[in-house]
Amino acid sequence: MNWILLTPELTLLLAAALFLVLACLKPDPRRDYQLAVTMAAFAVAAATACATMSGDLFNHVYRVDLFSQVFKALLAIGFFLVIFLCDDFQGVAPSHHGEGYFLLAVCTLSMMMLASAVHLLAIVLALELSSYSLYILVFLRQDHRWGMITGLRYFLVGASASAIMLFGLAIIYGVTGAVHIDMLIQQLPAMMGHPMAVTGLLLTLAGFFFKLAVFPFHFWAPEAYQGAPNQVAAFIAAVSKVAAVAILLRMISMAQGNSDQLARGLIAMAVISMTVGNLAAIAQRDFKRLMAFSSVAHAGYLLLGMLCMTPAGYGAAMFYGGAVLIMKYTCFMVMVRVADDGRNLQIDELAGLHRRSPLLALALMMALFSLAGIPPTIGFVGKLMIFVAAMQKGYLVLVLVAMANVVVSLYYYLLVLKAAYLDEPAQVLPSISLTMPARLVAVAMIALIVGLGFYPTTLLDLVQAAVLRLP
Amino acid sequence: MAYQLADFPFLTTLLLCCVAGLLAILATPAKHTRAIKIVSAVFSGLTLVISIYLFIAYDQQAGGYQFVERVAWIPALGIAYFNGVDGFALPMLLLTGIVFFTAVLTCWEMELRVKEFFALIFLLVTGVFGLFMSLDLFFIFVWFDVSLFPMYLLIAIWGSTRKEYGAMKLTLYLLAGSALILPAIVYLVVHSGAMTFDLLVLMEGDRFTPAQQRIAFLLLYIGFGILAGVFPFHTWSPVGHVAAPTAVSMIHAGVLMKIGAFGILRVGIFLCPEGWQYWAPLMAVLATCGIVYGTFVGLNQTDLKYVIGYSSVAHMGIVGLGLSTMTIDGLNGAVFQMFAHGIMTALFFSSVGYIYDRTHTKAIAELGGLSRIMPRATTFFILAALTGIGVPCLASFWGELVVFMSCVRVYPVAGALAIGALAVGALFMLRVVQKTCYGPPLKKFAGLKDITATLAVPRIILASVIVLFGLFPGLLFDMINTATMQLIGLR
Amino acid sequence: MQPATPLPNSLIVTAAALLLPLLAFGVIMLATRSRHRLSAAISIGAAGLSLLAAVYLLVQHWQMQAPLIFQAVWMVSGQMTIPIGIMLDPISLSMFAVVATISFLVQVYSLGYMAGDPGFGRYYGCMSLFAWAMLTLTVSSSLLQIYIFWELVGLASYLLIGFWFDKFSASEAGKKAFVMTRTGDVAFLLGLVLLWLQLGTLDIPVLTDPAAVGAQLSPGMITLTALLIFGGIVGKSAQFPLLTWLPDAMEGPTPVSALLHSATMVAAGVYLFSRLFGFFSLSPTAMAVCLAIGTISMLLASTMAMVARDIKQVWAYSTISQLGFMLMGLGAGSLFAGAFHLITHAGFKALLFLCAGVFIHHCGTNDMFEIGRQGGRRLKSAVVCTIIGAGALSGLPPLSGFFSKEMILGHLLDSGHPVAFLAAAVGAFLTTYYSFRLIFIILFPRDAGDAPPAESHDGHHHAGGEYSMTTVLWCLAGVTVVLGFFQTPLHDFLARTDTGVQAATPAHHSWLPVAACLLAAVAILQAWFEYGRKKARQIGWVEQIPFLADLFGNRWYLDRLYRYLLDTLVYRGVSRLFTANDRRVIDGALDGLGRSTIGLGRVIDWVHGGMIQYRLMIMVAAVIGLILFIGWGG
Amino acid sequence: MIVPLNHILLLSGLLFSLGMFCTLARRNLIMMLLGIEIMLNAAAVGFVGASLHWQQMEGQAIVIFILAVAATEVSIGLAAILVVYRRTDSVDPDMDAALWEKGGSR
Repeated sequence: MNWILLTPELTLLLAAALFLVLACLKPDPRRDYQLAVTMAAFAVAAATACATMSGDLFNHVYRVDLFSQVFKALLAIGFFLVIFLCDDFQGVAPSHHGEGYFLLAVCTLSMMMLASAVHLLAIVLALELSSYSLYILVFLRQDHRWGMITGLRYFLVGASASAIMLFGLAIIYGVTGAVHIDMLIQQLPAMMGHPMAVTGLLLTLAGFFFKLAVFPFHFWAPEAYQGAPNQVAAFIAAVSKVAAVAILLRMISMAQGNSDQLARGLIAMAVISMTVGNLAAIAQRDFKRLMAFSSVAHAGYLLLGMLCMTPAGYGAAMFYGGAVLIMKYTCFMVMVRVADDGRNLQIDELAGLHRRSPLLALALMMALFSLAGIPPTIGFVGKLMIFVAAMQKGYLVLVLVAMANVVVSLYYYLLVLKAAYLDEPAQVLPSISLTMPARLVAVAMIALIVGLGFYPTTLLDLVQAAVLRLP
Repeated sequence: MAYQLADFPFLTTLLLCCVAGLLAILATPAKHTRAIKIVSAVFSGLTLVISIYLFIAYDQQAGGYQFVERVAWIPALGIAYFNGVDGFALPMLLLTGIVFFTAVLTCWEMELRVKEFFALIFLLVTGVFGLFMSLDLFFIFVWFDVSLFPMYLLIAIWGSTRKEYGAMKLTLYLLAGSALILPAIVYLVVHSGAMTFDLLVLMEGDRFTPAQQRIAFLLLYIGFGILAGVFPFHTWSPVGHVAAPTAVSMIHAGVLMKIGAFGILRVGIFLCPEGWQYWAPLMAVLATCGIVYGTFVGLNQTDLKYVIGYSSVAHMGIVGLGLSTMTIDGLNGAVFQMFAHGIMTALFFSSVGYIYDRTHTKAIAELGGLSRIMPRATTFFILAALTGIGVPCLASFWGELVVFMSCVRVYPVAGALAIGALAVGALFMLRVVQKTCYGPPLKKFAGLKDITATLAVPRIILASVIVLFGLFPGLLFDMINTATMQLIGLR
Repeated sequence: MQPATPLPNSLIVTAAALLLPLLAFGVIMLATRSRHRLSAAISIGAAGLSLLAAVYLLVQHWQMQAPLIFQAVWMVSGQMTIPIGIMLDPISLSMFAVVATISFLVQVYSLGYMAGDPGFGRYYGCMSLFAWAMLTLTVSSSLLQIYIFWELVGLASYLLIGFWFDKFSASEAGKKAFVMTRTGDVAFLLGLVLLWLQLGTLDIPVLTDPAAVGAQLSPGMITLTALLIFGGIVGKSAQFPLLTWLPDAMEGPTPVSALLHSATMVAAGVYLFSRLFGFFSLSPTAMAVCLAIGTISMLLASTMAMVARDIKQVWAYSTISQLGFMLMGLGAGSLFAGAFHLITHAGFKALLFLCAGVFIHHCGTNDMFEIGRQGGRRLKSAVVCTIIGAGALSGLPPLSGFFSKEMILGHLLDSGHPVAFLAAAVGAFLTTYYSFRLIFIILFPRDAGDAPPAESHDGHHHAGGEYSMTTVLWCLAGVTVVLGFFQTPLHDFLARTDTGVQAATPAHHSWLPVAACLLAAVAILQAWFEYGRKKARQIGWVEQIPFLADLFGNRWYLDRLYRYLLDTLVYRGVSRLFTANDRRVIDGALDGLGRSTIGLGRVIDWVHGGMIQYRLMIMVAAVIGLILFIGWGG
Repeated sequence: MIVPLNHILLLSGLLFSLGMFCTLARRNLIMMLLGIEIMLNAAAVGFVGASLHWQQMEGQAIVIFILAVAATEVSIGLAAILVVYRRTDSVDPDMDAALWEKGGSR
C-alpha cells in the first residue's frame, strides 16, 4: 500500500506525538508555539501537495480521492490558521499549551480521517476521536468555572448524540447488513422507502448533525463556544464544521437523491436550524455565544445545499463549508486580538475598534457582511450557489424562507458592526498593536473574502470536480 | 439582441474611476482632510465627464446597446461581466454623475471622519454606476447590494435625528427587498432552460410561462419597489432621509431610489412582460395611492426633511404610474421623471442641508424670513420647490405631463386623481417655502452668512440642469425614446 | 395646420418680441439683480422693444385674412409630439398689443413707484418674466403651449404678489393666488389631456374648427372638455367660486395689481375663452354655464365693492365683476363684445389702479376716507384720471367703456336671456354707484384737515419718478378716451378671426344707450346723495342694513368657508388621518414586526439556558418528532 | 439463528430507551453517564444480533470497538464529574447555581 497518500495524516500524527512528548517536559510557550506553527505549515504543505492524489488504503476502509483531499487541504489550512492564532495562548494555563497543541493536532488528524473514511467503523472511530479531543480542549480553559461546566455539558450532549448515532448504525446494519459505504450505496437507495432504513439513516446522521450543530443537536453549541478558550472556540466554529460537511456529504449522497422522506426530514431540520439560530442570536450580548448561534443558522444553510441531493447542491455545500471556514475564522481572529487576555468578549467591548485598529475593524466588517451573505463576498457566492441548487429542485419557498432569515441575521450583524464603528468606549483604550504576520493574515482574510466573492470561478471548478467523486 | 463590442471599454473605465478614487482616498492619511476632499472631487468630476461623454457619444440612430463589454466570469453558472448602455441607462448614468459630483462638493465643509465618509460614498456610487450599466443579472444584484450596505454606516455615523433607528430601519428594509429580488432572479435563471444570467439571452423568445412571469414579477416589483418608495413600503424613506446627512440624502433620494424604479424596468419589465401586464393595475393603484398619500401626508409635516421625504414618495409614485401604463409614453415619462426628480431632490436636499448647517434646525416652525438673510441659498430652495410643484420650463414638468397624458388614456381615474393631487402638491410645497423663507427675518438668524461661492457651485450646476432640461426636454426624450421603442417594439 | 407661409420678418419680429423679455429676466436674475437702475433699464428696454414690435405687427397685418401660423416640434415621445409655435391672427395680435402696451407703461410707472425699494432689481426681473409669459401666451399656437405659459403667468404673479414677502399677508396672498388658480388648472389640464386623447392634437386651428371637432368628439365629450377647460378660466379670471384670491392679490405693489388686473393674469382667462370661442360655442351647455358663472360673479363682486373702504379693493372687486361681464358677453355668443370689453377694460382698469397707486404713494394708506382726509383731491392729475377711468368703468359716453358695455348689453338682450340682461343692468348700476361713491369720498372728505399730502409710506420722492407716474396716467387716460371711437375698425379687424362661427353682428337698439346712460346717471345721483352733497353722512344705504353690510363686507363669507374647509377637511381631516395611518398603521406594523422578532429571539435564547437535561429532552423529543414526520407523517 | 432479528432490534430498542430515560430523568451526573453507557450497549446488542443475522463478523468487530469507545467515554466523563464534584460538592446536573455563586460572571 502507498503511504505517500497518507502524508498529511502522518505529518499531523508526527506533530501530535511531538507535542505529547513536549507536554511531559518543562513547558515553554514560546518554543511550543513556534514548533506548532512550523508543524502546521508542514501539514498545509503536505495536504496541498497531496491534493490531487487518489487511491484506496487499508483494504478499502480508507479512500483518498479529490473529494477527501480538498477537505483535507481545507482542514490543514484551518488548523494552521487556528494554531497561528495561539501566539499568546491566553485562556489556557501556560503549563497546558503542549496538551493544547497535541489535542488540536489529534483532532485535525481524526477529522482528516473522517473525510476519507468509507467504512462505518472507521467513521465512528474518527468521529469519536475528534469529539473527545474537543471535549478535553474545552476543559483546558483556565477559568474552571467556564471550562468544566460547559465542557461537561458539551460532553453529555455529545455522548448521547454518538449513542444515538451508533444505534442508528445498528439499525442500518440490521436492515442492510452492510457496513461499507460502497455496499450501502448499492443497498440503501432500494430501501429508501423503508421507514426503518430511513430512521436508521437519520439517527446515524444525528452524530454528524451534532458536529455541524444542526437543530436539534445544537444545544451544546452556545455554552461550548462560551466555555472553550477563544482559539479552541475558533477551531470548533471554523474547522470542525468542514469535517462535518465532508462526512455528511458522504452519508447523504448514499441515498442517491431518491428519498423524498429523507429530504423532507432534512428540510424540516434546515429550516428550523436557520430560524432558531438567527432568532436566538438576536438576543446575544456575548460575542462567542452570538457566533455559536450564527453557526447554527449557517448549519441550516449548509443543510439546504445538501438536501438537494444533486451535484450542484453538494458542490454548493462544499463551497459554503470553505466559506464558513474563512468567515468564521476572521470573526474569531478579530475577537482573539481584541480580547487579549483570553476573556469572553462582550459585544459592546468592541466599541471604538475602528480607531483602535482600523484593519481589524475592516476585517470584522467584511466577515460580518460575508456571513450575512451580502455581495461581493464569498458568503454571498456560497448562498447564491445553494439557492440555485435548491431552486433547480423547485424549492422556491425554501429559498424565500432562507432569505428572510438572512434579513433577520443582518440585524444582529449590524449591531456588532455598530459597536465596532459607531460606539465610543467609556474610557479611551489603547490601539491594538498587531505583529506583521498578524497583519498579513488579516489582510489575506479580507482579500480572500472579497476576492473569492468577486471571482470565485477557480474554487468553484475545483469544488465541482471534487463532488463528482461522490456517487 | 444584436450588439457589437466597444473598441474602448468606457464603462469599465467609469467604474475604475470610482475604484481608483476609493483607493486614492484610502491611501491618503486621514488627517489631510483637504487633500481627501480634493481627491474625491477630482475623481467624481472624472466620472461626471465620462458619463457626459457617453451621453453625447451614444448613437441614437443605431439605438440598442452600445459601449458593450463582455467577459466570461463564472462559466459554471453562465455569469459574465457584461456591460452595455441603452436609452434607459444613459440618463441614469448622467444623473448619477451629476448628483455624485455635486454631492461631493456639497459636503466640502464636513470635518467628521472625512476619510471614511468619502470612501463609503465612493463605494456606494461604484455600485450605482455598476448597476445602471450592467446587463448581467448576477452583477445587477451584486451592484444593487454594494450600493446599499454602505448606507448603514453613512447614516448611523454622520446622521442626525434618531440616526441609529433610521439607519437600521432603512438598511434592513432595503435589504429585505433584495431578499425578494435574489430568489426571483435565481428563479428566472433556473427556469429559463439555459443556465445563464445574461439579461439579453434571457429576453430572447418567451422562455417563461405566464405563471412564472407573474410570480417573478411580483417578487421583483416588491423587492425593487421598496427601494423605489412604492406606497405601502415607503416608510423607510422619510425616516431615513431625516436621519441621513446631506450628501447621503442627495445621493439616496437622487439616485438610489431611481435604482429601484430602474430595477423594476430593467429586470421586471424586460424579463416578465406578461407578468407586467398582469400586475400593471396593481402598480397603478399603488402608484396613485403613493401620489395622493405622499402629498397629503407631506402637508402637515413639521420637519423640512420629512416634507421632502414625502414629496419623494409622491414623485416616485408618478414614476410608478408611468411604468404601469404599459405605453411608450408612459415609460418615456417615467424615465424622464426619474431623471428630473433625481436632480430636483438633490437640489432640494442640498439647500435644506445648507439651511440646517447654518441654523441647526430642520423644524419648520423655528425657521422663517430666511430670504432676507440668505437670499442666494433660499433661491435654490424655492427653485427646487417650484420644480417639485411641476412648474413648466423646469425639468419635472415634462415628465409629469407625459405620464399623465398616457395614464389618463389607460387608467382615467388614476390619472384624474394624480392630476388632482397637483393642486395639493402646490399647496404643500408653497406652505413650506412660505414658512421657511418668507416672513420677517428672525433675530436669532440675523448673523448667518449667505452661501459662499464654493458651496454655491454644486447648487448652480443642479439648478442649471433643471432649467436646461426644462427648456429642452427633447434632449432627454429622444434618448429615452430609442430604448422604449425597442422595448415595446420587441414585444 | 396649414404650412407656414408667412412674411418671415414678421415672424422674426414676433420671436424677438417674445425672447427679449425672457433674456431680460435671465440677465437681471443672474447678473444685474443688485444694480437697480441697470436692471430697470434692461427690463423697460425689452418691454419697449416688444411694444414696438407689437405695433409693427398690428400695422403689418391689419388687413390679414388667414391666420399666420408657425410651428416647430419641440419634443417627441412615442405617439406624442409637442409643438411650440406662434399663431398670429387678429385676436392674438390685438391682445399682444394690449399686453405689450400695458406692461411697458406699468414698468415705466414703476420707476417712480418702486424707487428705492431694496428689491428693485428682483421686481423688474419678475416683471419681465410676467411680460414674457403673457406675451407668449397670447400668440401660442397650441392649447398645450397656452397651458404652459398659463402656468408661468401664475408663477410670475405668485412672485409679484408676494413681492414684499416680509409681510405675512403678502406671502399668504401669493400662495393663495397660486393654489386657487392651480385648482382651476387641474380641471384645465384634465380637459386638455382628454381633448388631446380624442383629437391627437391641440393646435388651436383644429380646435376651433367645428367640422374637425364635431367629427371626432361626441357632444357629451365636447361639453365635458369645454367645462373642464372653463374650470381653468374660472380659476384664472377669479370667477365664482374661485374669486376670493383676487382681492387679496393687491397685497403686491400697486403697479403689479394694475398689470395683474388689467392685461395679464386675469385677462388670460377671458382671452383663453375668446381664443377657443369656436370650440366653446359648439357646446350650448358650456356657453350657458359661462353666462351663469359670469352673472353670479359680477353681482357678487359688485355687492362686495359697495362696502369696501380700501381703494384698491374696490377696483379689485370691480375687476371681478367686469370679467364676469365679459364672460357674459362671450357666453351670450358675441366674441367681439367680450374681446372689445377686454381691451377697453385693460386700459381703464390699469388707469384706475395706477391712480390708486398715486394716492397710496402720497397718503401712505389704502383707506379712501383717510385719503380724502389727507387731501387726496389735491393730486389733480390723479383725481382727473380716476374720474375718467371711473367714467369708463361705469360706461359713460364718450369713454371707451361706454361702447363695449353697451355692446355687451345689446347682445345679452338679443341672446334671449332676460334674466342675464337684467342682472347686467343691475350690475352696471352698482358699478357706477360704487365707483362714484369712491370718487365722492375722495373729493368731499368730511372733517378734512387741508394739510398738504403726507409723505409717501416708503418716504422718498423722486421728481423723475413723479414725472414718469403722471405721464403714464395721462397716456392711459388718453387711450381710455379715444379707444371707444375705434370700435368699428376694431370690429372689422377682429371679425376676421377664424373662430369657425361667424361673429354675430352687433345689435342696434337705439334706446339702449340712452337707458344705460340714464341708469348710470341715477346711480351717480344716489352716490352724490349719499356721499357727495354737503350734509351727506357718507353712509351708504347698504351700511344701514347691518345684515347686508356684514355679508358684503365679509365677501359673502366665501373666504371664511374656504379657509374652514381647508382646515377641517385637508389639514385636520385627510392629512392628519393619513399621517396617523402612516405612523401608526404602516410604520407601526413594521416596527411591531421587528419588536416581536426580537422578543421571539429572547424566548428562544431562554430555551437554550437552564438545566442540561431539559435541553436533552427537547433534543430527544425533536428526534422522535422528526422520525414520525418523515417515516409515518406521510 | 433461532431468534428473529426484529426481536433483537426490539430488545436493543427497549434497552436504548431505558438508557435514554435514565439519562434524561436522573438528576445525578453519574447516573446520566450510566444511562449513556446503556444506550451504547443497546447499540452493541443491535450489532451483535445483526451480525448473527447476516452471518458476518464485522458486526462483532464493531461491538468490540464500541466497548472501547464506551470505556473512553466513561473515563473522560468520570474525570469531568470528579472535577465538578471537587468544586461544588454535588453531582447535580443543574450545577449553575452551585458554580456561579462561587464568584465569576457571565
